[in-house]
Order: sequence, then C-alpha cells, then structure tokens
Amino acid sequence: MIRKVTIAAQAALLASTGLVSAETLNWARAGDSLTLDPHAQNEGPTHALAHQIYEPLLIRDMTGQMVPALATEWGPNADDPNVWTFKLREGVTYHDGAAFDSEDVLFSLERAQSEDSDMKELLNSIKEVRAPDASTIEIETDGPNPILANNLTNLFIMDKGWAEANDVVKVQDFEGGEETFASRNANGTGPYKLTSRAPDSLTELEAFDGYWGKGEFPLEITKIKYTPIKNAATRVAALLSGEVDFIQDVPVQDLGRVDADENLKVIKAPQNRVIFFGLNLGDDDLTTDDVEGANPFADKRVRQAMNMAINREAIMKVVMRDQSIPAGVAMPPFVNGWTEALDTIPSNDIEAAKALVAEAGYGDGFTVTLHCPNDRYINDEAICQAAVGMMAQIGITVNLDAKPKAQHFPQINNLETDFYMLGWGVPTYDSEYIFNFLVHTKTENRGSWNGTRYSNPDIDAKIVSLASETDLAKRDATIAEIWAAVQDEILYLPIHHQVLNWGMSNKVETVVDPEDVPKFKYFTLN
Amino acid sequence: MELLEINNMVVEFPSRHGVFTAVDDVSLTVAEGEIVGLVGESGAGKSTVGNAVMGLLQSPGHMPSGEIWLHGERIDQLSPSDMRSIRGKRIGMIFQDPMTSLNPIETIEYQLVETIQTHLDVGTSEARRRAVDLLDQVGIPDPANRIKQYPHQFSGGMRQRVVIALALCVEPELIIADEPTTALDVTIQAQILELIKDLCKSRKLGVILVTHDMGVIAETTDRVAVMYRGRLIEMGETDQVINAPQQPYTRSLIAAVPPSNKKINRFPKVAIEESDGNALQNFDLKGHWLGRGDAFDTTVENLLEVRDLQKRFIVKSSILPRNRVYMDAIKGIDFDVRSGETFGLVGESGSGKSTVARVITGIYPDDGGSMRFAGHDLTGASGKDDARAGRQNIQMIFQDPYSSLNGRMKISSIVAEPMIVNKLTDTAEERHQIVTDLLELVGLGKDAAKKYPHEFSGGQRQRISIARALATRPRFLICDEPTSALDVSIQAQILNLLKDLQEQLRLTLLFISHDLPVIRQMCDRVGVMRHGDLVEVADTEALFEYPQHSYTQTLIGQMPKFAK
Amino acid sequence: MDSVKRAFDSDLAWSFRHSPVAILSATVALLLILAAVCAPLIAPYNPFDPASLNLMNGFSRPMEPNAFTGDSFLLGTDDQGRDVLSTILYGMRISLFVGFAAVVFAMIIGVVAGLVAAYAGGRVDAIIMRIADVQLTFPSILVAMLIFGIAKGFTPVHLRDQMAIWVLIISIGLSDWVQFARVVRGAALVEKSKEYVEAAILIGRGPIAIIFRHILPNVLSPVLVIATISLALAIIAEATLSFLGVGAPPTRPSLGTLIRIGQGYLFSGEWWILLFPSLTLLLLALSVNLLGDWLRDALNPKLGD
Amino acid sequence: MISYIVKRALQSVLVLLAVGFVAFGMFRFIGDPIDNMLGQERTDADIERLREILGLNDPFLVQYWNFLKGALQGDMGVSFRQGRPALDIILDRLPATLELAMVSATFAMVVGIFLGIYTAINRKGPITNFILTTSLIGVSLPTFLIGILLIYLFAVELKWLPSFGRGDVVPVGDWWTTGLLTASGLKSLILPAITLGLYQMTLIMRLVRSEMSEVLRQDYIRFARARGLKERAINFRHAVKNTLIPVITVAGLQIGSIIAFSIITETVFQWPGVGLLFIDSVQFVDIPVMASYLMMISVMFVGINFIVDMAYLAIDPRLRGGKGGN
Repeated sequence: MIRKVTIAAQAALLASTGLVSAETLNWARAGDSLTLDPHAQNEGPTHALAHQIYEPLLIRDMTGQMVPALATEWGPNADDPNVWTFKLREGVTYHDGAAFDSEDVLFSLERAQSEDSDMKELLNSIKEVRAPDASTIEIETDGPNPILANNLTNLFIMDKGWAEANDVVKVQDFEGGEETFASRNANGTGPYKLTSRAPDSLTELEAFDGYWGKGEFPLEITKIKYTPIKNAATRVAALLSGEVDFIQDVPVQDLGRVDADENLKVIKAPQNRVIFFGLNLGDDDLTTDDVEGANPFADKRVRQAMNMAINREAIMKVVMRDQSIPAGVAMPPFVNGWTEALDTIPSNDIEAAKALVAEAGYGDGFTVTLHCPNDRYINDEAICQAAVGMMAQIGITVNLDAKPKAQHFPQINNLETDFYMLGWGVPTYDSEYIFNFLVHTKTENRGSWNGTRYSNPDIDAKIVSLASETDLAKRDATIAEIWAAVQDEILYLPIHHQVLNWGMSNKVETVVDPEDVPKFKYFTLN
Repeated sequence: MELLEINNMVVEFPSRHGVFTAVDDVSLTVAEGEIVGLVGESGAGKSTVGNAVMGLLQSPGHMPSGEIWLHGERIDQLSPSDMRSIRGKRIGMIFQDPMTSLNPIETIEYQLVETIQTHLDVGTSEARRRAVDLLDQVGIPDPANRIKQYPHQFSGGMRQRVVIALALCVEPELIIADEPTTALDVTIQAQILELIKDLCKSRKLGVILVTHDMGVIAETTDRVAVMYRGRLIEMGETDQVINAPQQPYTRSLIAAVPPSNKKINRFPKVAIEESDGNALQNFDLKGHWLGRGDAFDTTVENLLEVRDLQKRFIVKSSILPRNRVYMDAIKGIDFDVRSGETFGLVGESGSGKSTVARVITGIYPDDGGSMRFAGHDLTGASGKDDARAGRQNIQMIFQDPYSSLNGRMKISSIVAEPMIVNKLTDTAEERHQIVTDLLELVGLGKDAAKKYPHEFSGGQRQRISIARALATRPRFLICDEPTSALDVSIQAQILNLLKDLQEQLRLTLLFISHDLPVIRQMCDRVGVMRHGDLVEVADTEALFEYPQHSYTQTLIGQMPKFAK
Repeated sequence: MDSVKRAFDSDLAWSFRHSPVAILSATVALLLILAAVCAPLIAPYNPFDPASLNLMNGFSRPMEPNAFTGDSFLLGTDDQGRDVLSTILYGMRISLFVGFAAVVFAMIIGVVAGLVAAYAGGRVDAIIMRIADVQLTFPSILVAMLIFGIAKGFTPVHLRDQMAIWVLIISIGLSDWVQFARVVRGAALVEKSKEYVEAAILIGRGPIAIIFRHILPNVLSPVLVIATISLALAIIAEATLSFLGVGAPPTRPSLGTLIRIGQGYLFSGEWWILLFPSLTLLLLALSVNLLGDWLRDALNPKLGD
Repeated sequence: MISYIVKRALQSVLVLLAVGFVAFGMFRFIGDPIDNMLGQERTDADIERLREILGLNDPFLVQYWNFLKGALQGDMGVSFRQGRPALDIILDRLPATLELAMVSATFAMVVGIFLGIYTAINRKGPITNFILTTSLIGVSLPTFLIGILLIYLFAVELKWLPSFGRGDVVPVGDWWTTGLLTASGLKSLILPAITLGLYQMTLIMRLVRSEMSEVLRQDYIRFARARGLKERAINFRHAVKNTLIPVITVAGLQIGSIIAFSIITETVFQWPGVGLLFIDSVQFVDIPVMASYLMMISVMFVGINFIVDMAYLAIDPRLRGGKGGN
C-alpha cells in the first residue's frame, strides 16, 4: 500500500513538472472502480476502468454493436448448438510483453467461474471450455445458449503466466476483504496500461505501445487521468473551469450551461436503462397505507389509474429537461422484445383515472408511502416528488421516503416497501434478463428484484423456458406473450428511458456508449 | 514647593443616568516625607482622586476642571506618552489586592526588570541587581532566589511587598497606596504599614494612603483628608481630626468606629443626611408570633456544647483512600456557648472560624467530635431527625450581603421562604403580616417587600438577611463576619440592631469576626482561633487586657489602635 | 404593570433601546418569525399540498410568465413548480420549529445535567461531565447523522415522513446539550458557592428546591445567550444535515432542504431557487446571531464600557 | 503528575470503549451493506452466503466483541466496498485531511487571534464593528453553501483557483503525501481551507476578544499601566499571553472539530480525505470504514485533549505546582 501511494505521488510529481502532453485526457465521473481484479466485481465503474486496460473476447463498440476484440470470429457450431467456437486474434501481447494465447482464455474463463468471482452467474450455462489449439477456444454449454456471446462482453482475459507469478490465480475475495496483487495492479492486452493508482482519488493510464489495434483505432489519447468526483456540482464546476476534459453523469439541469460554454459540449444518447415504479400488488394488506385489511394496489383499476395519473410529458420537460424518453414499458428500447407498441405511453387523463379509483372503491383516497433512492438515478428524488403531486391529483396521498441507495434497495429485496422506484439496465440486451429478475416469482434463484409480490406459475414456466429455447422465432414469441401479460397486469408503472449525457471539452470527439462505458481507444481529439 | 498639589479637582463619569460627579472640587497637598491619608466610606471618591493623579481614570471618567502639580510641574494636561513616563518613574501606585496585582504568568524578576528598563537606560544585569536589592529592601528573604519565582509562590503579605517593590523600583517621589492592607490579615497589615512608613521616611517619599479604615489612618498618617460623596469634608493633622473633628460628618464617622480600648453599650446615632434604615420599631414581642414558637428550653446553662470537633477537606481526591490528601480545617476544638450570651470567635483568614459556623449549622458535615445543642445531637448527617429538630432553632447571617440574597427573588419571598418550608404559619395572610412585621423590626419599611435585592444598599441587605434568619424563630444566631463588607457607619447600625434584637428576643449569638475592636464591642466571651485550633477562650475584657496565649498577644498587639 | 415598567427601565431594555444593531436585528428576526408563523395566511400558495402543484410550472423565472402555463410567480418556482416565496415561508416554519425545539430539547438536558453536576459534585459531576466529553468526541454533524440513521431503523416505515422532523430535533438537540451543560455547570458552581445557597440549606430547603428555585433562576442569563446563539446554529445545522441528505423530506422542505435543492441549479441559471432561500437563511441566522451577540454583551455588564 | 497522566489515560480508554460501543451499535441501523456489495445479478442465496461470511448474522454482542478484539490489534475490519483493511484506507486518506485541517486551523488561529486582539484593544469603532458583523455573516451561512459559493466565484467565474481535489501531491517519508510543495497543491488548498476555517476563525476571534477584554480589566494590567509600561508591552506581552492560555484549550478542541467538520468541506471540494471517505462509506454502508473513522476521530479528540492539558501544564506556572518557600 505504502509503495503504491509513493508511485502515484511520484507520477503526480512528474505530471506537475510539465511533462503533460497535449493528449492527456482528464476524466471524471461520480464513482471510482472498486478493484482492478477484472473478475472480482460486476459493476459499472469497475468495468469502465477495466475496459481501458483489459480486453474481453468481444466487446460492444461505442454504438452498442458487438465487435471483435481478442476473438476475431465466433459463433455456435453448425452441427452442435451446445458448442461455440472462438477464433483468437494473433500477435497480441500483454503490457508486460508476454504473448496472448488460448491458454490465457482457458485460464480466465475458469477463473471467472470460480467461487469468489462476481462474474460467475453470467457463465453458469457453461459446461466446459476447451482449447484445441493456441488460437482456438471451444465453449460447451449445458444446453443451447443463444445469447452466450452477450455474456462475454465484460469478461476480461488475464495472462495466466502473470497471474501465477504474482499468486493471483484465485480471484480476490472482495467481500471477504482480501487484497491481492491483482486488485492493485493490472496487466492486460488493452489499449492503455496502468501507471499509478490511488483509489477514490487518482488513477493514471498511458497508451500501450504494443497494442494490437494500433492503426485500427484512433488511439489519439495518450494519457488518461481519472478522478472520481462524487458531488455533481463540483464535477460540473471542474468541467466548467477546465480542470477536467470529460465527465460522465452531467446533471440534466447543468447541460445547458455546459453546452453554452464555448469550450465545452454535451453529447447524449439513450441509455440502456429504464426507470419505473413497482407496486406491491400481491399482499393482502399493505403495511404503509391507511387502508385497513385491504390492498388497494391489488385492484387493477387502481394501478391503471396510477399509470394514467403519471404525466410523463411533464416529467420529461421539467424534471428531465427533455433528457429522457417517456416510457410505456419497463424495458430499454435496445432490448430484444421491445416494440413501439409496447412502449406507447398511457394517456394522462386525470378525470378517467379518478373515475377508476372511485370505481375501485377508493373515491375518498388513501395514503401510502413511496420509497425512492436519492443518489442512484438521474433526478430520482425529483421524479418521485413529482409523482407525489400527480398521485395527489387522483386522491392518493403519498408520503415520500427518499434516501441513499444503500438504504433504499435493501427495502425492495426484503419486501419492506409497497411502492418503490427502480431502474433497470439490460447488459445482455435481451428480455429474458428482465423477466428473470423482475417478473419471475421471487425464489432462491430468480425474481430477486421482483418487489411486486407478483407470482404467476404460467408466466414463470414461460420465463424458464427462454433459457434453452434455440428457435429464436419461437423464443421471441414467448417473450412477446410474457410482455403482453406484464403490460396487461400493469405490473410496473414505467416512467422513462434515461438519456446518457457526457460533457466534454470541444477537443474531444466521441459518441455516447449506451452502457455508459467510455472506451477511449475510439476517442479522437481535435 | 509642595511635592504634589491638587487644586479644585473635579472628576465626572457620564452615564445613562446622567453625569456622576465622583470628585467634586477637591484640593490637597502632599509634602516630601509626608503620609497623607485619604479616608472615607465607599463611594466617597477617594480612590478616584488617586487614579486621577495617575492619569488612570477608568473610561468614561474624565477631569473637566482642576489642576495637578507635581514638583511645580503641571501634569494633568500631559500627553499620554508623557504621562506614561511619569507613572512608575515619578509616581508609584500600590493596589488593594496583592493577589491580582501581579501578572500570574511572569516571574517576579521579569516584571521588575521590565519596569526598571522601561524607565531607566540600564542593562539587564544591572536591572536584575537593582531588582534583587529592592526585594531585599522590602523585606523579602533570599531575594536572589525568590526573584525567579512566580507570584503564586508568594503568600499574600509577601506579594504585597513585591507590589511595593514594583512601585518603588524606579525611585518615585510619590506613592499612591490604594487600600494597601485591606486584603491582608491584621498581623501582616501592621508589617506592611510599617514598611511604608519606613520607606517614606528613609526615601523622603510623599505618600497618599487611601483607606476606609480609621485605625490605619490613626496609626500611619501625618495628615488626613476626610471625603464624603466626592467632596473633601475636612482636612488636618491626623491627631487633631480624630480627637477634635470639626465637621459633623467627621464626628459621626469617628463615633461609628468601634474603639479598640473599651467596650461601649451602643454606637452613637450617626448624624449623616440619610440613614441606612429606621431605628428598631418597638413591638410587643411577648404576644407576637416571633415571641411564641416551640416550647424551648432556654434554661440550660450551655445552649451549645462543642467537644473535640473536627473537620477536614479533601485537597487532592483519589480513588484510593491512601492517596487522598486532606487539609484539617478544624483540629478538635472544645467550647461552650452559654444561653443568652454572645460568644465571639476571632482569628485570621484560614483559621477555620467560618468552618466552625458551617459545621454547627450542618452546611458541612462534621468529621468527628460532638455538638450538643439544647439537648439535641447535631453530629452525624444533617438529615437525622434529632439534628434537624435542633437546627430549626439555629440561623445564620452571612458575610457578603451581595451574595447572601437570591437576586431573582422578591424580598417578600426571601423572608417568607423559611416559614413556608418549615410550615410555621397557617395562612398566607398570617405569613404576609409576619413578613411586614419582620421588615419593620429590622428597620426597613413594609414597602421593601415588593422590591428585589439589587434595589438595596449593602446595609439594607444585611437587614433583610437578618429578617430572613429571624423568620424561623431561631434561638441561636450565628453571625459570620456580618459587617466586614460594610462601611463603618453602616456597621455601627447593624451592630446596634443585632444587640437590640438579642435583648428583645433573648437570642444567643455566635459572633465570628477577624476585627478585634468589633469583637470587643459585641462579645461577652471570645475564642481565638489559629490554623484550626482554638488557642484561647476567655471573657472579652480579660482577653483584651491580659491575653494569655502568645498568638493572642501578637494579635492584640498588632491591631490598629483607635481610641479617642 | 409594575413589572412591565421595571422591565422597561431595566439595564437590558436600556441597552436595547440604545443599540441600533439590536433593534434592527430584533425587528428582522421578529418579522421573519411572524412571517413563518403566519405562512398559511400570507403565502400565496400552499406548497405542501401536492395536489395543488403543477409540475409544468417548474423553473418559472421570478416575475416572468411560465413558458408552458403562463403563470407568473414573484420569486419564481422551483423544480417541482412550487412558488418559491410560499415555499420559503413554509420552509422557514419548519426550520424555525426544528431550531426552537432542538434548542429547547438541548437546553432541558443541558441545564438539568449542568445543575445536577454542579450541585452534586464529586462522582455524579465526574460521570456527567465524562458523558459530555464522550458526546463532544462525536462531532455534532456526526451525532446527527448517526441518530438519524438509528431512528430511521427503528421508526415504522409509514411514520418516517412525520418522524423526520422529530429525529432532526433530537439529533441536533443531542449534539448541542453539552455546551448548555458546561456553561450552566460553570455558572452554577459560582452560584452554589454564594451564601444565599447556604441560607437556603439553613432554612431547610432540599436539594431539588435549591437547584431549581434558587440556582436555576440565577444561571438563566448565560443560558439565554447560549440559547440564542444555539438557535442560529441549529437552523444552520438543519440546513447542513439536509445537504447531507438526512434532513427534512423534500415534499415538506425546510430552508435547508430548499437550499440543497437549489444548489443543484446554481450552474444552470436557475439562481433564484438557491438565492432566495439562502438569503432568507442568512437574514434569519444573522439577525439571531446579532441578537445573541448583543445579549451577551448586555448581560455581561463587566464588558460594557 | 504521573498519576494525573495515568488517570487521564484511563479515562481516555473508557471514552474510546464507549465511543466504540455507541458507534458500532449505531451502524447496525444505518443500512444493509449486502446489496451494494453484490451486483444486480445476485440471488437471495448469495445474500445469505455473504451475510454468513461477514458475520452479520451473529448476535450483536458477538459482533461487537469481534470488532473490539480486532480493534485492539489494529484490525478494524475490511472495507465492504474496497476490499482493503479499513484502517489502511483511513491511513491512506489521513494526510489529505490532516493537511487541510492544519492549514485551516493555522488560518483560523492566526487570523482569529489577530482580529480578536485587534477588536479587544479597539472595542469600538467602525473597523471593529465591520469585523464583528462580517464575521457573523460567515457563521450565519452553512459551510456547504459557503464552499459552493466560493467555487462558483473563484473557480467557475474567475477561474483563479481549482474547484476540487488536492492538486499535485508529492510523497514525504513513507506514508505521507503533501500538497504543500507544489503550486497546484497550494492553490487547491486555498478555498477548502478558508471554507473549513471560517467558522473556527470567527469562534476563536470572539473568544480571544472576550478573554482579552476580561484580562485587560484585571488589576495586574492596571498595575502595569500604573508602572508606566508601554501600551504595546501591556497589550502584547501581559494581556495577550494571559489571554492565550484559556484560548489554547478551546483552540485545541477546535482542531478536533475541524477534522470532524471536514466531512462537509471535503464533500463539497471533493477533497480526498477521511471525511469524504466517511460520507462515501455512509452511503455504501461500509461499516468497518465508518467504525474506523469514528474511532480515529475519538482517538484524535482524546489525544488532542491530552496534549492540550499537558500544554496547559507547561504554559501556566500556576498549575506546575510547587508552592515556593515562605
């Protein structure tokens, strides 16, 4: 630890003495990577940093397209859909000069499946991994897995030799508080190599001379200084004052100011995340309401009325400043299964909604508590606040309980909330992922984020069937059926799809990555 | 040419209540080698004269007219920096309280050397040498070592010597001593006054001695100026002023001073413009509530019998008993107080005399010995029923009239509280009547009941204190230095009042004082205390005329003699 | 009547009448308090009634018609379309209520603890003051955050909204009692050594009566000074806690919550959401502070010139 | 003397035990760390397994006992968030906070004492009134607001000073890093130090003012005047020195609270110190880090208290004991 800080500080000293070249990019976002061990944490900012240093077999480029990285070709074998073959790229070396081959892939996949790995759930369909030769990998699954490739885009490949030499064959036991060589050092094949790191404070990267993609990618940035800045106002201030060149998570209200600055610009793109409210529709009685012995949410008419009461237009215009896409379904538009029809937003008809509530027998209104995070989604608290006003208009008095995500999410998981906000991203770009977590009955292995208490054995069976259905057309049909049921039940009250905003100096050119992971090798500089 | 000449000095303090004239047309001279006393009661403006001469009037005080001449040089209009070079160098000043006059965090040496070097162009070693010499001259033993010490390492008397050394260190021509011995015990007082007299003669100093104490004036000064309410009433040779005062105020002032050589029955009525309170009203106390009370045996010979009484205080606390350090305040004393008499306890500060009062009253628990009060055992926890019953008949009058009354309570509540607490009255009307009677009895009008303590003078407050004490119908009244915070004329009234009350209510008094002449006036018998021991008990006259114990002899020998 | 006249003639009143700063700050503080108390009567809208809000009114500039609805607001609206003026008035109510209640709470604990420590002395004194030391070890902000956390854990979910205010009061109060205790203990030790306390013992008063009837009234002056300054501190502490996200709920915002909301719009040009609540807070805290300052000097005649 | 030190040390240990207990107890209720530690794709079985590993299923007292046992060996547990020993993380961040605190404290002391002396000597007058009133404005706004306004003015509008972070730091010795030796480090310090120190400065100024006014009324000051000493010597030697003795106590405690109050300043300025770490930990429910932070704050408070006591003993001759002869 001591030595690391020293290195970081020395690097900082060098930087301060004028060796900073024009190609340095100062990058800031709200949170820091949790660890450098690429398999220890399955989490956004952690992967974002790892993507600069390590590479998976294939990645999504900045437009969300799956493109080759360490593998050049892949696909299920024509004869056996249970086996996928990956052709590996030749002539790739690690930052320390070691060569990349199939042994490393074999090693990395095994490592990622081990007990302490946080990535293992993504690989649980894998039965066996084989390396027929130095540039080929075969993966056998326990049944046809049509989306195996989707699960590998964040699965980074490490050098077996380096891991063995540094005693990091085992994944860092993050939860157990282990600290390993790999959690503080990195040796990947990626476009940038680590030069110094002080967690939560400053991480420095430098372009890797031996990168295989030289010539193929712009690679114009030669140095990256990455500083997490938690406070949004400070982050924006740093961009405005020119101290950083590139920030993620620009508060929507500051977009105008950043955009108006002649040296700065904002670029945006729809994000792979949908925001919605969940309702406890399964319990006989709610704990947070004032209705004795009955659950108003169990009545579909109430849910319908609430869905209609939400003025998505106003939320978009005022709260989100046009930086959102009103949603009619709890599914980002990128996802397999999404249709325009599903995503039609319900009409905002207060009178009709009131009538429905009255019809359901709650004409005099009732009181309920809405639980909301205040540090997770864009303007989460303000959206909930707006919802409080909208619900008040149809006679539902809502107490708002907004708090940090660390306290909010456990309530959903412990089924302690009747009315809550949740956002959902879909890294696999497939509806199955949504169903597994949000629609399936809450059981040991599925439905863990389903706070609605909704349980439908038919739907559950359909959801389970998706995993092994190889006929993609049939599979898509099942998906559509499930969605129809979800929409009909009004399981969730969708609000909007988030829009990602990146603020940056005019000298930086890039498009927005829908998963909010900047891949700097694609960035160009003016 | 006089050393100091003050002509028609006027000092004013503007305030929101108007302009207060603290010194009104005072003229005064001081010659070399002469000690001029400036005497008067509080508020007379005597200290202000001294401060004005020094150019140290407290803001917003100022001197609108008058002249001050020092050796033919007019000094009242000098610039601040010129005046500063006169202060300390040509005029030195000694303050009342040696405990607060010295900077506590600098050594004596630093303070002396600093002062010397401020006024004289001498090197540090020369200044040091002079400083050691000075300490030697003012009678500090081992000056070369003690000069390195801090003020808190000196006793009160020694500290006052250091203060005098500081005032003298650049050999001024004039010394203004403002109550230089008031804070000191009588034995120390005599030494300090002797020192000032010696220095005055040996160095040809002029001295203005500001004091309220006629005894000090009589013993020390060559001439005396009597001040009253800012005006100089009378000035002359000390003997002449004391023995043949010309002005009525001076006469009444001198009459109020307790003579040290004989006992008088009552102090003559003071003939100043206004009295502190009315004369004692004549009640028929036989039928009055105050005269009734519990059947109480007053026929016992000794109302209070104290045997081997001990009291100690923890000086340093510790969880382990063996590490605790104690100070023995009362080291096993025996005395009796006879019914109907006034028993005096006299001693210097720290002798334990006030502690005796607080142990008898139960404010402090005792640490051994026995106290029997009219058949009740007072020892042990004060909560014991027997002790409590006994103590209902004991009350106390305190030294400081400003802290002995709760400033947030009306006088009526203060006086009524004992009756309420002890349930001595049946109805509110009765209580109200008794409060009125008590206030009349101690010489305050019944209007006093509606007021708060701060609306009264010190003497009046002491009367309220007495009324409160009487409200429990006590048989035994402890007076702990009841007049030491009062001016001498007020003291005379309060002492008269106490004597009257004692006669009418057949009270037994325990009278505690450091002031020997007061003791002589008040007491039938006297005990002398020193360091927690009772060294001598005797009839008052016998004690003053034929003191047996050497300490008593010293004490009486050194008390300022004031006799007409 | 008599006591009124007495109060008017007192040194305190005199000093007040001759201090323009005291008069001005008292006037401002009184006006603000009055405005807060009368908020339902004078505020143009009720920002705490969610049904009356129109989100589309959000971010209206002061005195300019809203782009969508055409409504105009004197001090503009915030992100939820609430009239800033009304929200400030209602928010000040909460801030003042929290402030006053927290100070009263701290005062009660502190004064009782201080009096008991001073009067009992010895072991009791040592224990109380040691607890105070421990309390001091926890910085006030930390105490408040921890209590907030703990209370949220214990409060039933549906009561949390209402509880937030009380939790604020308790947490600010708890972090504030020590200075009351210390000052009261110091003052009470001085009073205890005065002879009127011995006189009260002699006439048979018990310890409780002596502490509360005799000593307490005499230590109220410093308590008053501390209470005034604490009020300003409590209002600011409430704002700070709100900034850290543990304050009043956003649906019933206090001044602090308003400032927290407003600070998010500092760079984006909606300055009025931050500026007006901040100015109100500044005026309120400053006037109370100035009053406390004056009170301290006026009640400590030794420092008067 | 030695028994005094032993007594203080014992008291300190008791204080620390109490703090530990209270802190640890409170943390149980702040939130559940599990959800943050596991990603979106976790099952209820994962949660149960992790709770078991972390010992979160043990009875409260068992957890406290384990915590204390560890704490005694310098093991405050492992950060749930960073997966490193909590104490290491704290120590990593400590230099940043201490440096900020020291600079703030120095600023508060120097300016506070200077202004306090000035306003005590010149009790009335326009400058004094101006200082007293403006200093009140400083304490009538919440710290975070002052910080944000400073950033807005000096970083965003004027672009004179950085808005966040420590700037460049250089290592000093094995585990200390300092920003005091680089231009950008120094520039970065200015705004946070002022923000953090402003309140304490006002406090110290007012304390010095009232203490010194009190001292100036003492007899020994009058006596010093009566000896003709120069005003400067009286004010600056006699009065200031006596004033500063009680000020030391308060100022010492202020350093402690500066460290604690840096929570807010560090959040606003993204200062990579322990305060920011603490806020991050609260939001992440990183109990070991929170507990370590609290224990560290307590140790510092207790330590500072102790040092202040000792300083008092050293400076004030009256407390050094030893009544001289006579």
